[in-house]
Amino acid sequence: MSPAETLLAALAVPIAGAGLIAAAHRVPNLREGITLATAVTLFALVASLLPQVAAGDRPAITLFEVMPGIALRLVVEPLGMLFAVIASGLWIVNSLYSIGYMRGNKEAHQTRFYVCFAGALAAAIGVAFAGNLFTLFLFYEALSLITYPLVTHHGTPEAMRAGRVYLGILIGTSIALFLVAIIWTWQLTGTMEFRPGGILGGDIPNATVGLLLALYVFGIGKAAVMPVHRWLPAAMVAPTPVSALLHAVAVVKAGVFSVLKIVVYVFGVDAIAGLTSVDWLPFMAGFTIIAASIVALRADNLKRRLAYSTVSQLSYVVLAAALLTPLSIIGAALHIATHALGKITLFFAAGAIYTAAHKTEVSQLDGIGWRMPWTMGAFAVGALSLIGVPPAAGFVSKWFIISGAIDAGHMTAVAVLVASTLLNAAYFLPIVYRAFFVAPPDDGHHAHGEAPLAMVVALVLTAAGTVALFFLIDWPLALARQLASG
Amino acid sequence: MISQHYPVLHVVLPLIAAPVMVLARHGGIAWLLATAVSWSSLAVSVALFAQVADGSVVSYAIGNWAPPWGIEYRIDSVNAFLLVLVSLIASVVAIYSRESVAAEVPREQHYLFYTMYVLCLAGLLGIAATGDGFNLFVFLEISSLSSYVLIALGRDRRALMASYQYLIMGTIGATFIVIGVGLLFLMTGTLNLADMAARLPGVTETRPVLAALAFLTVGICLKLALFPLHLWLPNAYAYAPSAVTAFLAATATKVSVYVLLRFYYTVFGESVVFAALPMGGILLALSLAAMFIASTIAIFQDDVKRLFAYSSVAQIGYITLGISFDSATGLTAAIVHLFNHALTKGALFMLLGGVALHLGRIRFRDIGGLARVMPLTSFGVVLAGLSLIGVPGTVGFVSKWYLVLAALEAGAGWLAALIVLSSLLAVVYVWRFVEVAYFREPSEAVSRLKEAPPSMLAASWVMVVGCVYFGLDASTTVGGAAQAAATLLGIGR
Amino acid sequence: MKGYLVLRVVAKLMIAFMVVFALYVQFHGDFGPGGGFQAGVITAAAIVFYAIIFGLPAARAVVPDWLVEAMVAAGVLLYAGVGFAGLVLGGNYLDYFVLAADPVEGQHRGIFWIELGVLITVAGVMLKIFYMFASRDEERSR
Amino acid sequence: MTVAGHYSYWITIVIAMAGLYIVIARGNLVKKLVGLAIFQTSVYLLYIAPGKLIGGTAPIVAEGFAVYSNPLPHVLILTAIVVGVATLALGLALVVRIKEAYGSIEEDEILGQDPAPPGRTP
Repeated sequence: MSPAETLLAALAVPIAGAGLIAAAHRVPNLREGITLATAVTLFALVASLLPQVAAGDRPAITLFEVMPGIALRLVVEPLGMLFAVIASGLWIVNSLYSIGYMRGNKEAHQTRFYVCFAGALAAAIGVAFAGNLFTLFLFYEALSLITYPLVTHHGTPEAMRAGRVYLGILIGTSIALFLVAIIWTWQLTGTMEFRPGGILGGDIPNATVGLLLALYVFGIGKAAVMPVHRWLPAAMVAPTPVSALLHAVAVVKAGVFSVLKIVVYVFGVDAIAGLTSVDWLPFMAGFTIIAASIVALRADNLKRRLAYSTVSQLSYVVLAAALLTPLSIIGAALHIATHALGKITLFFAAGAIYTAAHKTEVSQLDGIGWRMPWTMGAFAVGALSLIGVPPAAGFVSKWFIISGAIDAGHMTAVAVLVASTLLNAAYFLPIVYRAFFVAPPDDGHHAHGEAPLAMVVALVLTAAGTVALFFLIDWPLALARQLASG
Repeated sequence: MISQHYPVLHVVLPLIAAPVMVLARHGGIAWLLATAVSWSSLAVSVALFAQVADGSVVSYAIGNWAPPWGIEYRIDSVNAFLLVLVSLIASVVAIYSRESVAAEVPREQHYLFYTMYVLCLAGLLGIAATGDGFNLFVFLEISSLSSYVLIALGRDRRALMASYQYLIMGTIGATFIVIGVGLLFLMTGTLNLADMAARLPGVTETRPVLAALAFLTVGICLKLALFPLHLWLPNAYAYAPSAVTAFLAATATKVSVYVLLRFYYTVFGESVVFAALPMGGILLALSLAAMFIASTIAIFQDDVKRLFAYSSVAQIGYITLGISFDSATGLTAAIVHLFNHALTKGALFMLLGGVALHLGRIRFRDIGGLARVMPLTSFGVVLAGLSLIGVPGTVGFVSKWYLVLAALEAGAGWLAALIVLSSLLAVVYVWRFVEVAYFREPSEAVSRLKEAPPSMLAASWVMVVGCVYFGLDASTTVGGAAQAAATLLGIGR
Repeated sequence: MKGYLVLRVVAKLMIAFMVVFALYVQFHGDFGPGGGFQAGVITAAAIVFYAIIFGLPAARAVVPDWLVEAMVAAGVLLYAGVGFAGLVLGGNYLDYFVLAADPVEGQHRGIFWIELGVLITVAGVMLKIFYMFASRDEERSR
Repeated sequence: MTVAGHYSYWITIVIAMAGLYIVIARGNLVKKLVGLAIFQTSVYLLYIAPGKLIGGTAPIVAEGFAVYSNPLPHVLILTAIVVGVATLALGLALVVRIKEAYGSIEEDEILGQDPAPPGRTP
């Protein structure tokens, strides 16, 4: 297959997979088999593009023209490549986990779940490989819509309320701000292509650039910069595999990925580096990092704590992008990968605890580590990665971001990063401590062991991946360096 | 050569078919004829559209009396676009109507239904095709009278009152239009619109011409249901038979928009309407009011058909908003939204017709859990609803794109913000349907429902697929609209 | 009102003249004031008159419902047919010039048929309206 | 031209306003239709009056006449009258059906009979 065909196939495979899954709705084993096969095929396709992109190629395909001058176009560039590899790779693990979770908890509407999941992956791949702003927006909206049934999976009034918040914020911000920003860009420049060095450079007034940046950053609600972060905690009503892959990896990363991509390829790092109108963004991101960490600290519900941790970690990427130095851009790109691995491990662990012990609150986890050693061991690894302790991958990205902040002479950013590291430790380590060093309460409700095997295998895999990525950091680093050098 | 008669053929065919149906007195034959006539009109319209796509004009003299004296049919890229739209919708609705009408209209009235249907079609096509001011009024009344009858055929007795109110309002509107045309006739001595445009510049500043403009604006806005002249529309759409609602919602108001464009740009010229007079500002204010107030009212409706009827009023606001910019992009936005909204609303009302088949009225409290028993219908409504919101990949997005672009070009960023904000209201009312249809347990009555018959479902889905297809490949529609906008502005200058 | 002798006799006399007068108005339309509209209404008036004097059932026996409906359609069809004939004979729609070798003769011929179509339709429509309104009252009182 | 010289227009305006007033002010459905018909009649006058030439004769070619009135408005208004008649007939037919369905032709009483009154926005 030529690279362009591979590109098209990467988009088509999950869509076709969704169709097959729907067709196989009567035979659960076949259905789950198809899910796994689709995930593996997708990963193989995406990975096959990696060598060419690493070598500097940019496979591209223009599907068709939507409106005069505006085409549906897919281009693979380093950042998209990185995102696509992470998303598709983790989908395999997540599918394994889903099978254990959905069966273990006897969830209803499983076919709908797998179909929407495959659709969400197709949309995520579309976001990753979007060749222009229009394509990006198209798949971005598709991702919001296709994940709605997953968020409201349980169909309870609570889930519907959460679904309203989820969709209201994501669709609301994207149409009211993101779309306006895109059309404004189109009107100013007459193009929507992503170009190294940006398309807005030159004669655009300072204030306009600042306003546009604000429209983009808050319009991309998936990046969860405060105050448009409320959808993410709301989305936690979904089954845990959804929270794990979508609301720790695919959806939220699509958000920060879009922000990073737009900063690099639409604004141009060098073009806006000196402008006063973009100075506010590091502070906004810094505020989100600290504020979300504090909320996480106070949250007793485990998934809620993880969600606010995600909000905080996402703003690392936004902060890094806003620092506008090559090192911080590298850090931003790497953080998309490292946080994904770390956070999915944590969610897997949370889901495993729920499935095996039906516990959702942090305060219930006393002594659980001895009953679920694999799960809590993986949890500890994930937590360490997020705090930034080597040899977990989170250390590398944090290193680059802090280096970038020092490089930019932005002392506030450095302070924020240090403070946030302490806060990370403050809200993750007590969980690990409780699990292993506090004696379990003697209420007789703890006669349980590990979660189903498929789930344990999955979470051990991602925990191992978190450590492995630390040692294999070269390939994402190579991609990130390409991005930073334009 | 028959092709030289195309400009009149698409009007004549339904006009001839109507009396044949009455003579045949048979519902089945009438349906066959109506379908055949709609499809032939579509073929003729598409041929015309291709003929004038380059901006040329086809003129046809009725009775071989040369234009300023005789009645001229004048096809340019503006009305060719409209002819395709109207005949396309008519063709799809014709297929749809067989089962729908069989269920909703007494059997002995079927042939009369189809007679009125083709008369309405002939009237709408005639309005679009004619280049004569008075002939336009006559066709307007042909389409209006037949649509009053069609609406009154609804099952609910409220349909009668809705039809009566539409009759009163519509007749006042049409009379206003004929007064406007009369005043122009008195001042220029001609009824041919192109000739009128050539003679008007000498007398533009006179009071009768300004009065004519005022009468025409109010009259046409009554017919196109611009807020606050929309009061007839919600009931008419809500209580008419489903096929009629789909057809009228997709075509009738759109043709009225065309009449407004024709008078504003071809007859008066933009320099009179927009430069010398504050029509742009007035249209802008009314459009914004329509977008926000009608959408807000829509949110609180219990009857789903009424909800989408109010949404129509709001969407018409988008069209007139595009006109009010008086720019090439604004006009392109207006004309392309004409087409896109017709597809969307046609799809919605046709799908709802499938639900109404068994339920009669469609109220939110009666359709909980609808998606379980009618998954295809519900999913179609969701897709069309997304188009109303303006999600990318649907036609609504294309419209919104050009509308916002036009606002930004005009340097009105606040307007761009208002446009996108108003589409968020659409999210609210579309999601009311989603939550009710997908998340409630089906009641006893709902679980007895079945999907609509295949012919209705297929016709509805043709429109739904159109919503997505023309959202992804908008070059045809946008190209046609841009050419139409250029034609309108070219004549005006 | 069949009981009123004077009315009955006068009606019988007048109805014939009314129809003849309608025909005069119809065919004189080519040269002076008149034409299908007026003639159609007068024709219908004659029958309405008959119905008022002798009752609706009697009028329906003379001009049955199906005939009225057929008239409505047939007139329009005739009109459209003339238009179409022009098209078939090589002219435009409603082109009378081509209906005969001599254009003036063609105009005469064209307008003759057109007006005949108008007469039939107008008479039909007027009667239809009358029948509908009149019979509805009958149905309700039943 | 003086104000008085425009008398045909004044009459037109008076008729139009009278008709429109009846349509708006009356609740009786039949009276509304009567108002509508009066309103439409004003249009006939608007078209016909300017077509008349003082001293001109009916537009029929005849010996001894040189000045004719404009025939076009007459033709147009013939059509408009037909349209008006059709509208009136349809309107009255609807009123008959409404009377059968509701037992009244007073607008208020009819709207009061249905739970959600049509024509009124909440």
